[in-house]
Amino acid sequence: MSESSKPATAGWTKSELARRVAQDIPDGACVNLGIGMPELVAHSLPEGREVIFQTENGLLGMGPAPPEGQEDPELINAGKKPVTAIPGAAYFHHADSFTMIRGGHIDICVLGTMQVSATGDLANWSTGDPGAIPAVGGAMDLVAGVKSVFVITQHATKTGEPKIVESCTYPLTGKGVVSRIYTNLAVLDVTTGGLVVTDLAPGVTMEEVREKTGTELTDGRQGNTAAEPPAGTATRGVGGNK
Amino acid sequence: MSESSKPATAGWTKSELARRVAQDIPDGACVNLGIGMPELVAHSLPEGREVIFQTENGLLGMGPAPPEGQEDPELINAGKKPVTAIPGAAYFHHADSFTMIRGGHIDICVLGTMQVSATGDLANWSTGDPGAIPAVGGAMDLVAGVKSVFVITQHATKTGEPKIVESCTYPLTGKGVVSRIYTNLAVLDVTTGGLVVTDLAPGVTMEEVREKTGTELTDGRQGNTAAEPPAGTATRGVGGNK
Amino acid sequence: MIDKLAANAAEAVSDIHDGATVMIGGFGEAGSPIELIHALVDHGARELTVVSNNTGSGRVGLAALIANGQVRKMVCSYPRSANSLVFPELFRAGKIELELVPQGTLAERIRAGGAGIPAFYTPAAAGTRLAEGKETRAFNGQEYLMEYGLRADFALVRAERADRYGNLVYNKTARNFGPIMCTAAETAIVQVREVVEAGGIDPECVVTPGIFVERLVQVPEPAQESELVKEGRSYP
Amino acid sequence: MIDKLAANAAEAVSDIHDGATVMIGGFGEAGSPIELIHALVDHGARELTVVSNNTGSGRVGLAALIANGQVRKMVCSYPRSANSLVFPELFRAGKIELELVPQGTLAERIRAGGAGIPAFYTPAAAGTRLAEGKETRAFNGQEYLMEYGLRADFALVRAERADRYGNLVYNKTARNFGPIMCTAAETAIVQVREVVEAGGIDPECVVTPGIFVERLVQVPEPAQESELVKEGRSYP
Repeated sequence: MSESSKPATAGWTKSELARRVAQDIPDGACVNLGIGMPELVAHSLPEGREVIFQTENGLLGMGPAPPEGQEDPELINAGKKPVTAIPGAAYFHHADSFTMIRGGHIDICVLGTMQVSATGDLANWSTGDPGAIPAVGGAMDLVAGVKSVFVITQHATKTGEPKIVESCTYPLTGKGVVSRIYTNLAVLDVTTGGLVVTDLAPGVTMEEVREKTGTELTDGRQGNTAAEPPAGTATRGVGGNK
Repeated sequence: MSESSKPATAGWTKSELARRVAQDIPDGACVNLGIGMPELVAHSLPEGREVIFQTENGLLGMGPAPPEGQEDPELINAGKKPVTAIPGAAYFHHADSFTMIRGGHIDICVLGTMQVSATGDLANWSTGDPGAIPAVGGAMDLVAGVKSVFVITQHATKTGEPKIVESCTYPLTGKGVVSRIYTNLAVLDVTTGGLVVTDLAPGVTMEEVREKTGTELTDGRQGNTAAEPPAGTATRGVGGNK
Repeated sequence: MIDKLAANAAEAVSDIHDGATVMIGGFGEAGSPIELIHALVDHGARELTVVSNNTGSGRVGLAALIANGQVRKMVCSYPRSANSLVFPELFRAGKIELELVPQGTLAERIRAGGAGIPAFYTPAAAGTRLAEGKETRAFNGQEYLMEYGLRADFALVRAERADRYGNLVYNKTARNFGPIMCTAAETAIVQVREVVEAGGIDPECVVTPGIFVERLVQVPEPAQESELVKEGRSYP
Repeated sequence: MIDKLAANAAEAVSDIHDGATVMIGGFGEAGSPIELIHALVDHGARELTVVSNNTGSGRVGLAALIANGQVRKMVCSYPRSANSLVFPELFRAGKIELELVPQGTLAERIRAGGAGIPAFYTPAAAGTRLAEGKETRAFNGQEYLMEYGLRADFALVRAERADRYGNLVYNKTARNFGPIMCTAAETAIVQVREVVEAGGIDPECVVTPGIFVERLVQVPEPAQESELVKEGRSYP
């Protein structure tokens, strides 16, 4: 009955994954996006949905990258890349920025990760390698303060190791901080009862997800508690925190 | 040898006292003035001296009261009286205001008092009367944070009780916080060795000051440790914290 | 489209529940959101804990809310002033509680509440009667009090101008507690004289970024508390 | 007359002593006071503790100060980035110390230092390796770390515009750590593009009130760090 013989390329592409995350960001939300893959989410919002982006280096109402040649080195995002400001933006200093973050005023942050555990522990800042230069930035403040922490990640590492694990082996960014995990294969909610799969990418089966995950999973897709739905009919039971 | 037979009206008037205080405020200082007699100090600065006044309700660069009819109920001082703003003023919120105060950024505050002790304890917010409505305002923050706290006060109460005492009987505003006391009779420095008289008002003697003071005093006037100088020649050894 | 503008003050305060903690901006009348307070009087929520620097004057605004018996407890720094009649009377009669907080500590507690800081240390009030019952700790040989961050269910604030996102600028010393109260309340309700288009406020000059504001009410010509008091008015 | 304008950057940094703690503004190159840093390289003070979000890039600005062996210890949140070469090399060689602080904690520690708050509690980093050796405390069942306020002998900051009192406005996201660093330093030294008359900055839009600024230096056309790095320049 295993479907693991399906091609490993099944699942969402990076841009599909970004759209899948964006779908769960409600209208009017304030969102902070981490560096890298999370940045794709900004360009993937459904038509007509207004979301406000905060960047911790001091801008609420961050807009897209400027056209080439119009970059301003004093208007950048947390990844130090040039951005723009929308009409209705506001600039502020770092203490005020982390008042927003630590004070619970940001609805959602979307972060990349190295590992995430069954209890929502996040490890995304250091390999723990003694030769590495430790650098944490604002990640620990974000996971401690933002209302919902979404992780966006490949389900497994390039070498096939699970990134979703029973317990993180890398140094933690925060304990029990992740609300939901979006991978190329599935969407998983972090619950007090462990990880619950609420959505599968087209062509992906629960078996495949389970095989590539380092901890137990519950099948929480609508109408399913353990059994597989017919391929392609996975319903999307997750509507964000609207 | 007592000179206590002199008229009780000897000493500085309120406006002379305000000028005496103002004389010790150095050029360029940032100053917060309490409500009441301290407010007179703003109008008593020597010609050519530029002093910046802060009011804790959110204005740095407070100017004098506006002409009648030009009062703005949204431009007031800590005593809730209409004021003006000088060119180069800045408005800010209360947390930033007390960053200035608690953070040691204000050079001098001038406060009235009910009692002040030999060790610089200040009591100026409550009689401790159980029927009184307790109200503290910003006094405790000011005395805790401002670099130098000057007290301006009548030397004794209307009924002749000393206001400068060995130990305060009224509830404290702060412990060991006063730097200098200006009264209608004398200027006194608070030192680790107790109170030191550094200046006398014209026509006032050390004996008179001692009689009206509830704690021991050292005569620290220039060239005098115990003896009286000839009347009118008291030198002013105090130059503020220039 | 994000638009935080409510139809009117009554609608804006309609979900303030009995027993709520409500921060009310203003230093005396400057910055006091008088129309929002009057709407709260009409609304009638009771057993409120009100955090505000003063207790109002005459029988309008905050004093009217207190006079109407809606306030169980005041948290403030200066509950008496020239025209403050209502609070002293109820306080002496034992009908209202008071938590007296030094003004800078009050401001910092509100700011901490908004910034996710549960507690901090301050030198203000150390060694005084207001330190009684509080935890103290020495840093570098000086004594400090531990104070807790303060949060509220609602804040009622008055500002000068807003855009639909809730970005705010204030007017002169009417700014006072408004910006920090917006950060510390679950629901910050702000009355403004003017609402402008998004982009109508210079992003360098925004004092309260819209993220801290949930509802706006436009009151183009707010009443002046001192005028009402002078006229001997009372509310309702 | 109050006038905080210094003749030039060299004069402004001339009393920075060996062993001083120096806060340096900027998030990457945005807001980095490159001319003041280069003046500090020329000045030569050594054994510095530098508080700054990053460690500079290439061999100019903050990276040049580090490369010149003047920095004993860095306090920062993110000491590596695309073009950060100097710090990693010295750090691996054990020639420079690092105190790694989460970015929000760093900001709050600086803000606390400037506001007379000796310590506060934060949830950031609780339960992580960065909590090791730190005091923890539970509030409402959640774990927090106690963090200390951070002060400095000097701050080097870049702003856009100033008046003679030291009132400042900044430019876009170059604001970042500047305002809080000005509050936390005994001597805040600020380079600005433009100096205007007193009253030339709207008092409603002042970001850093002049009370927090000790010295100004006008640098009408500051160098752009990324351009210098692209050109392979090094300082001196």
